This record gives sequence, C-alpha cells and structure tokens, in this order.
Amino acid sequence: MRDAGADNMNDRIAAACDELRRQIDARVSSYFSSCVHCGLCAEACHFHVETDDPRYTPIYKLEPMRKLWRQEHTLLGRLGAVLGRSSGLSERDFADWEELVYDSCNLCGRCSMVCPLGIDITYMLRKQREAFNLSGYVPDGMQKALERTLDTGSPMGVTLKTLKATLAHIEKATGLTIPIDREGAEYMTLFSSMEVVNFPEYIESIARIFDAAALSWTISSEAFEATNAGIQVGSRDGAKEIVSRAVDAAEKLGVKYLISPECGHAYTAIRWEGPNLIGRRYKFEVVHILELLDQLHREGRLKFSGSSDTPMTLHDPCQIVRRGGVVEPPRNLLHKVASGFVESTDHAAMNWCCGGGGGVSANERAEALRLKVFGRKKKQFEELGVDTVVTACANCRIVLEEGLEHYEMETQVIGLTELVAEYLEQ
Amino acid sequence: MARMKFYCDAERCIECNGCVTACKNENEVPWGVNRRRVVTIKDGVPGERSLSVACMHCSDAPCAAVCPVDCFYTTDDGVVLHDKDICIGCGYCFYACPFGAPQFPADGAFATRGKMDKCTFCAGGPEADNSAEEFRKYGSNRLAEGKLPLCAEMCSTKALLAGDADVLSEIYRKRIVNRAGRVLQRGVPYQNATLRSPSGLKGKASSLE
Amino acid sequence: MIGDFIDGPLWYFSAAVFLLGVIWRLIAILRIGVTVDLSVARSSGAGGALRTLFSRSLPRRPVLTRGKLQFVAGYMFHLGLFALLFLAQPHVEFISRRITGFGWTTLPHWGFMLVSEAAFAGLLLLLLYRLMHPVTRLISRAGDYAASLLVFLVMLSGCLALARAYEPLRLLHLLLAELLLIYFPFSTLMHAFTFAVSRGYTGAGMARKGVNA
Amino acid sequence: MYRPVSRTASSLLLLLVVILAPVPGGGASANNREEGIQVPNPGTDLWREVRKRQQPPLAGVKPPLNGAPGVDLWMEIERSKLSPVGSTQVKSVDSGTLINPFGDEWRRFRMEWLVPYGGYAVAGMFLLVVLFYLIRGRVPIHAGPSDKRLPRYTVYERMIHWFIAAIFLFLALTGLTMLLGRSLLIPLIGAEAFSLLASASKEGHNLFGPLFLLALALIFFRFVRRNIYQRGDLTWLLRGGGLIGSRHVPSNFFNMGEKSMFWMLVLVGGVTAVSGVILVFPVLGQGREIMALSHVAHAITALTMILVIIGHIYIGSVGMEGAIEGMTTGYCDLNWAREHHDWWAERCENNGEVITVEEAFEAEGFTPGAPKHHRPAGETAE
Repeated sequence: MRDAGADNMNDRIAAACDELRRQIDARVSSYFSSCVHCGLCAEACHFHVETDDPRYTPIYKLEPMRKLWRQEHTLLGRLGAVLGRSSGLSERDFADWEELVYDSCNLCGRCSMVCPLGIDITYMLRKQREAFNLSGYVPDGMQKALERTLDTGSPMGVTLKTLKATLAHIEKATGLTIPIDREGAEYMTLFSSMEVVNFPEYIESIARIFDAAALSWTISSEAFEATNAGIQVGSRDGAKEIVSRAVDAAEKLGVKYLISPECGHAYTAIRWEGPNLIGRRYKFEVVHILELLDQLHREGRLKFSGSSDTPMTLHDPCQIVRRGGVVEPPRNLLHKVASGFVESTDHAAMNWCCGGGGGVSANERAEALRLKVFGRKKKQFEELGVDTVVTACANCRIVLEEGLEHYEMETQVIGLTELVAEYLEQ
Repeated sequence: MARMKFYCDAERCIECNGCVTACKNENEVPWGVNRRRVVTIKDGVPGERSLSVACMHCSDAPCAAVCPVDCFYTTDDGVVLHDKDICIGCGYCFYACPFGAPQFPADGAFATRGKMDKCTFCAGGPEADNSAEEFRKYGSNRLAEGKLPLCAEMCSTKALLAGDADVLSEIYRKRIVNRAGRVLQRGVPYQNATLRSPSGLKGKASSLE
Repeated sequence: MIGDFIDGPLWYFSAAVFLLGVIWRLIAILRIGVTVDLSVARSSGAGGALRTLFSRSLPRRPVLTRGKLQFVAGYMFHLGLFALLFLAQPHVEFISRRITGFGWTTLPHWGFMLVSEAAFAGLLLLLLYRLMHPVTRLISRAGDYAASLLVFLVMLSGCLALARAYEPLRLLHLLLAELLLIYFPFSTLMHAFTFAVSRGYTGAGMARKGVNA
Repeated sequence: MYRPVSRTASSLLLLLVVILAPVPGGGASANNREEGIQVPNPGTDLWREVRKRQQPPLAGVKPPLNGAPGVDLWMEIERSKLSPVGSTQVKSVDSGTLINPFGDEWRRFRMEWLVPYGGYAVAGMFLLVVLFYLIRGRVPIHAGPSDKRLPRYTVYERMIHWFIAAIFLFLALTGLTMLLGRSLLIPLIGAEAFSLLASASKEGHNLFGPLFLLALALIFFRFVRRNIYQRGDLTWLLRGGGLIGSRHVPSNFFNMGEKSMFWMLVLVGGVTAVSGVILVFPVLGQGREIMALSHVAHAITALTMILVIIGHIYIGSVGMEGAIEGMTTGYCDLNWAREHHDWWAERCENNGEVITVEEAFEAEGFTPGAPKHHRPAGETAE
C-alpha cells in the first residue's frame, strides 16, 4: 500500500530504496558475497529453461538489490559511489525489473535448491518485492487482488454470504452439518476463495473426512480466507492484516489447531511468515490439511477402503512441499488411496512449478509467458505418460487445468483431499 | 694452449670403477648422477673389454651445437664446459651426445629434469676458480690448480689417461708399438696378445711420462 | 631492490590485508544479523546448516544434466587448485618456512601434473563458459573476470617458475599471488569463505521447515 | 659422405626428412666439421675409424690387422648396437650403450633442417598471408551484411574451440621460442634473459601439452560427424575453394578446406601430442633414440600445424567478412552462410532456423544491465 504522502514518484523510489536497504540482512549480504555468477540457477528455473532468455536467470532478477548491496556493503562499491562512478537505484531500475520480479518468478524456490554456494534466491526475491511494492511498480492484477482481500476479505471478492450459500449446498448434498463459529472446537479451518468458487468439492470432502474421523472442527465467520496476496505482492502491512484476521478469529474461538487448506501461499503465509508478520507466536498450532489427514490416518481415525488403480502422479505445490516442508504426507496418503501412483522425474523438493505461483496467476499480462513456460510441465507429464495428476493446491490446480487446455492435453487434475475422501471407509 | 683429452685403454682397464668413485668423491656429484661410468662388453665371455666413459670433450661438440639456450663453451684448454645458470634441462644434449655423457639430476619442485651435469675435466665452471659457488655447481677445479682430472690420476692400471692430446697420442703410439712388438715376437694374433710388458723388452709400456 | 620488496614488506602487507580483510568482511556480514524467526520450527536449524554445508558440494541430478560442463569444470578447477595450493611441494615449503613452521606430505610428480592439468583445464573452461554462455555473459561483472584472470595469472606464473632456478620467475609468481591476496577480500573471491555462511543460513532456514536443502 | 648407421631409426628419420623437404643433403657441412679438427684426439680418431670401417669392405681387401687397437672393439660395439652390449655399475637410461650414433643424425636434423627451414617456413607463411591480403583483400559478403542470423555454433562448440585455440597458441609460442630463440632472441636479449624465458617456455609447454591432447579429443568427438568428406568436396578441391575462377563452390556446414584442416589437426596434432607426451616424461625409461625420434615427429607435425593454423587464423579473422561471428557470438550472417555454406544455409532456412539480428542479440546475453524493453532501438550485435 502506498503512503498517502508519497504520491511524488521520487519519494516513492526513496521509500523503496529505504525498504530495500532494511531488507538486506546478514543472510542477503552473505548470499551476494558468495555469488560467483556461475549461472547454474538459470538451469533450474523453468522461465529460463523454457524460453532460453538469459534475463530470466534467477540471480539476475535480483539485480536492483545486488546493486544497492554492492554500493553500501562492499568497499569497491562504496569507493565507486564516493567517486561518483555509480549512482543509486533509480526509478528506471524499478521499471526495468518489474517484469523480471513479478512476471517471471513464481517464488517457487527451485533455484535455491541447486545453488552450489547455497544462496536462497527466493528468500531475497521475496524481500525485493517488498521494495518494489513501495515503488509502485507492481502488476495491476496482483495489486487489485491484494486490495480486494483487504476490502472484502477475499482476493476474488468472496463474501461470507457466498461461502454460506456454498456450505448450505454442501450440507444438503452430504446431510452433514458444517459447524460455524463453534467455540471450543479443536480445529478451525480456512479456505481459499478458489475452493469456495471453483472447487467446492474440497469443502465437501473435508466435511466428510472430518465427520468420519469424528474431528471437532469449525469455520470462523470472521476469517475463512486463507490466501494472502500481501505475501505475493510484497506488502508487509497487507500481509500482516490478512494474517491477523485469521489469527484473531482462531484465538477468539479458542481452537488448538488452525488448518491451512490446499493452497500454497496460504500455508507459507500462515505457517512460516505469519508469526513474524504479527510479531509473536500463536496460541494455537498451524497444520496443513495434508499433514492432518496423514496424522489422522496414522492414528487410525481415518480408514480407507479400496484404492484407485488409475495411473497418476503428484504435482508437488512448491509452497507446500519445497518451501513448506510437507513432503511425506501427500505421498503417504497417495500410497494408501492410489495404487497407480508413480513419481515423476524431478519430484518432491525438486518438482517444477506450475508457473502460476507467486502471484503470477493473478497477473493478467504475464499469461502468455506463463503458458509458454508451462511447456516444462507438459514435457514432464508427457515423459511419464500419466493422464491423471493429483495436486494439493487450488491455484496449482487451476493453472494446471488452464495450461493443459492450452496445450490441448487430455490430462485430468484432481485434488488430493477429494481423492482421499473418495476412498473413505464409511 | 693445450688440448685436453681423455683416453681409455681397453686393453688395460680392469673395471675396478676407481675412476667413477674418484670422480664422485672429488666433485661431490649429486644423487643419481654419474659423470663417469665403466662399461664392460662381452662380460664373462672371451674378448671381454671394459672402457671408462665420460664426456670426451669433443672438438666439435654435438651438445653445444644443439643446445637451445647456448649454454656450452670450450675453454682455452679445449675442455667443453657448460653454464648451469643458463641450462634449462631440456635434454637435447643427451639426445645428441654419442657417449651419453650429459646427466640430469632429478631436480626442481617435482623431480623433473634438472640442470644438466657432466664431466668438467675437473675444470669447474664459469664461476671464479675454486669458489664455493663453482664447487657447489660443478665440483672441483683441479685444472686451475695445475692438476689433471682425479679419475685418470687414480687409475691403478693407467688405462685411463687424461691430459694434453699431443702427449696422450705419444703414449698411445708407444703402447701400440709395444703391443705390436709382442704380437710379432710371439706370433699370436693381436686380439690374443697379453697386456703385460714382456720381460724381454725394456720398459716399453711405461705410461709414466 | 624490487625483489626484496616483493619478498619482504609486500608479502607481509598482502598477507595482513588478506587476513584482516577476510575477517572484517565476515564480521561485516554477520554483524547485520537476521531477525529471529518466530514460526515454530519442524526441526533444529543447526543440523540443517551442517548438512547443507556439505550437500551443496554435490550437484543435484536435475541440474547435473543441464549444467554438466560447469560441474565437471568446476570440480576440476576447485579440487585441482586446492591440491596445488596446499599439496605442491614449493607451497608446503613456503608455508612451513613462513607461516606454520611445519610441513606435510606433498604431491609426487605425477600427482602434481594431474592436478595442475585439471586446474588449468577447469579454469580455462569456466572462463570460456563465462564468456560464451548467454546467461553468464549477462550476469558476469568486471570483478568476475578480474578474479578469474588474476587466479589464472597466478597459476600460470607458478607453472612457468617450476624449474625453481630463476629468482625473477619466483618473484613474479609471488607478486601476482600478493596482488591476489590484496584483491581477495574485496572481490567475489570471498566466496571461498562466505560459501559456508550462505550454505549455513540456507540449510538452517530450510531445515526449520523440514526440507533437506 | 654421410650415411645412416642406425637401422630402423635412421631409415624412419631419413624417410621423414626426405618427405619434409628435398633439399640437397648436409654432406658438405659434415666435411667442414671434420676439417675443423686439427688437434690429435684419440677419442675422435677412434670414432672416425669406426665410421670408416662401417662401410662395406671392398671385395678382397681386408682391413689392416693392427691398424688401431681400439677400433675392432668399437666396431664390435657398433655392430651389436641394438642389443644391450655393455654391463655397467651405473644404472641409468642407456648407460650400457657406449655409442649413440643416432645422436649425430638427430643433431644434423635439428641444426641443419629444422631450425633454419622451420624458421623460414613460419616467416614465409606470415609473408604469404600478408601478400595474399594485399593482393586479394578481404573477401566480402557479396550481398552485403543482412539483418538475419543463423545459429552456427553452440556454446559448447565455441568453448572447446577457444579452449584448443588458447592452448595451441600458448604451445606454439613457447615451442617456437625454444626452437628459434637461440638464433633470434639471444642476440637481442642476451643468453641469461633468454635462459629464463626458455625455462619458463619449457615448463609452460610441458604443463600445457597434455591439455592439448584433451582439447583435441573434445574437438574430435564434437565435430567429427560434420567433417566426413562428401560429394561436392572434390569439386571444391579442384576449383581451389573458389580461388580459381570467381564462382563460388557450394559446400555444406564445413567446406572441403575446413574438413581437411580438421583431419590434419586430428591426425597430425595427434602425433604431435603423443610424441610430446613421450618427451614430457623422461622418467618412463625410454631411450635416447625414441626420444630423439619423438622430437623429430613432434617438430615436423607441430610446424605443419602452425603453418596451417596461421592460414586458418587469417581466413577466420581479417581474411573474410562475417567469418568470425559464428565463433564469437554463435550466430552467423545469413548472407555469409548462403555464400559460403549454401547447402547448410538452405537446410537451415527450410527448417525455419533463421532469426533476426535483434533476436540473436538477445539470445546471446550481450550488454549486461539493460533489460530488453529498454535497450536502445537500432543497436546491432556488432
């Protein structure tokens, strides 16, 4: 969000530079000190691999931050600045790099896994977005999504009314009661708007699973939205606001656990970044739905009957698996309910991103590029020769579906929770 | 000036290796290097002969001709010497020399070919005569002291001779005459003639002059 | 004489610049600090830091295929250089005489040949890769070339001075090495030390989340 | 007159020498050398006698019985030279051998053939190239430079090309320093400075030598398929690659000349590299004769390569417009390709591989720091 008084462009750039300066911590400084510009990160990035465009080299996307770091944290850089050989960051830098920072990065973290110097590029890009947000060089689509979330509670404009209508529909179909605002419940669950609008099957599935497992759960009418556009745009204030809503609601209801749904950034936001954004630990624990399902199954509260023998593979959502750490639960579940499950090449922590993460799917102008780099997923699926893909992120799911449609592929995409619900022992 | 030469009389050499030892001792030659060696052919069979070989101090030295850095020079006494400060240890002199005189100590950081080392006719090198530096690099400089190479001086049978070529030729000639006389006297083929001076002939085999 | 200067004062000066520079750089980096992560960790960061410190020395398969050349050349250069630096007989001699007071086993001739060939081939190939590949061409800065070139010159002068009979050649090698030491703390050559910090941070951060990085 | 005394080795050497340059032999200078000896010298007398006796005796004439006492002995040594003749307490390479007659042949080869003619050949080649440039000028792209590009060499191909180029240049310079330095450099810089330079050259040459073998292997495996001779290559040869007459001779990715250079490099360069390895490791126990022979092979093949590469560098740089871009940027001008490698260009065009200058420029990753939408318009790849 822009400050009211910072309409002046120079002020905005100065504020952005200040922010960037603040973002440079010991980690960032050690990363830039270590980088030898070997270019290996490019070989891990689907944007480079699919386009062969050298500008999509991950570390190159951090050039503004590196420039500032060099000027203020290295002797030669400071010397250059004193001698007037180099100037600070200009508006031009922000304008030039907006596309590289927002359109061509999913914050998927694949580059961070391969850097021989151990540089976490994603960590820095996430920080750089904070400065870009202040400079005003942010894609409209993403900015609007954030504003809508802050105004209406959902990036897609889903209101409580919409949710209630969906829930009523589900209650009717399943004959179950979905508890809302039940104080003292053990678990509170969040949804992503995408699920409410596009994949109500997910809500129906968890209702049935939780019923089967006799789980004490509830939904808060005050905060049911899990997605956090603030994290994607790089708006600390926005992200904090969105996280606080969920935290406040959960603490008000006194739940022990907060369930993060099948949504990538939602998990990162509430599980890993949330406490840092609000500046304190929660009074509850955050669990991912897949972790919970795996745990319920292990505890014997969840039993399966039969399994699908359709050959299928898992698309690991970056923020849940690689950047979230939920690596084994989806696999444990799949081995129970899908006998035809096969791992694709480059799976788990090295999976290729769908191309829509990091807010790219909300960025209309990046659509052509996103579809182009989806070619990587296409090749991955074709190599494996599997027609069904399971995933656990609503955003991945919609991006996969769009990409498959674009390339006229017959591959089906299904949600893991739904698959689990299907083989639930009644 | 004189022309210094070696001459080894195969009829006299008894393969005692005294010359080799003398050389090593006098010049403190580095490990793995032998400036002089005694080669025995037909070892253990009739016609066995031994020769003590080192640098022959050729008048037109092949080593000097092929040296890429031009480190060889011939002294006024006709001794072929080389400058170890110039030598790069390429080994070309070793390829060109008919007698296998140039030797290469394992030197440098990794025991590759070091600077070439060979017989100096006990004449040292380009450094000041009998300086410590000269001794370290090339060994003794007996010539500067008016002495002949120690190998020849130590030879117990006087098979190995060193000195002015004119004098050596004279000795050589006398020995042939002496031996030829024995051949004529006894009527044996030259190859079978014994080497000792016959008692009947007066002092013809002396090499004392 | 210039030789005495290179062998004496300049050597001590460059060694001091190197030592103090590296320490200063590391302190400067660590002094900035990181904010305490309030999220509940899955596992301790220390184990992850240690793990990543070593795991990143091995390539991951998906990138190994695409970056084959860099890995092969990179290994050749780095391993070769390390062996040359710490196992070559003149270096051990130098270190033992000037720094430690004791020496250790050195490489035999064939071993020296092998590692120096590998180091030279690796460095040349990496430098050419930097010059030829669109990605590295785009992201490389003057400092990267300067560092590569300086290291190459140090290696080359060292190899020219192998006969160990020519003082000027040894001094040239020493001079270049001194320049390298002086340049070291202010260049990307610092990665020789900061890689441990970077890997540690990343490893710890990822281990908290439960991912082996 | 000079005649070979060592059997296999010398006949091989003779063959090489005869092939290299049929210039009248070194007999005259050999005589001069012998005349130069005025002082009586038992060692040389002996040696000369051996040589004389080596000649087949005339029918019915027996050598004098008591000509010289040592000669029969040295004759014996000489005759059985190829088997170990002597035993000695000194254990080192060839220490049992009393005479190495091949040394003299090698000396003659090096001093009377290799150094002078090698030097003249290199200088002559330079002169030839300059003359050619003055007469013929730079071969232009007749249709003029276009704004289209064809991808010609991949990153890897360019890398290994410049890899072998750098190594070759270093080896050629250090090699020529050692070969010609005594004649050319010692008069200029003195023996001591040259000794330092020669030592550095020798150590550098020895260290970089094995890398050439590696680079050669990389080049061979990468380019061999495109260098197999095919139909049309003969026509190219017959018309002298277009030098004879003004018409261009069609060719594929590589033309006949380039293919021949490739094979020359692989075969001749292979000999250079292998003989070099034999010379680099004197510790393997190989005798002087093998080393001297290796040196002969090394020198002849290396000089051949140097001469050819001078031509290669000329035609690849100043000699022809548009020739070097393929190796630096990876892309070549479409018109250049059409004029020099038309079959290949046609195939590429049919495959739709033609791109614009701007596209090539971006793909190369030039001009760091400027993202493409802010790159000044009209800037070219040059």
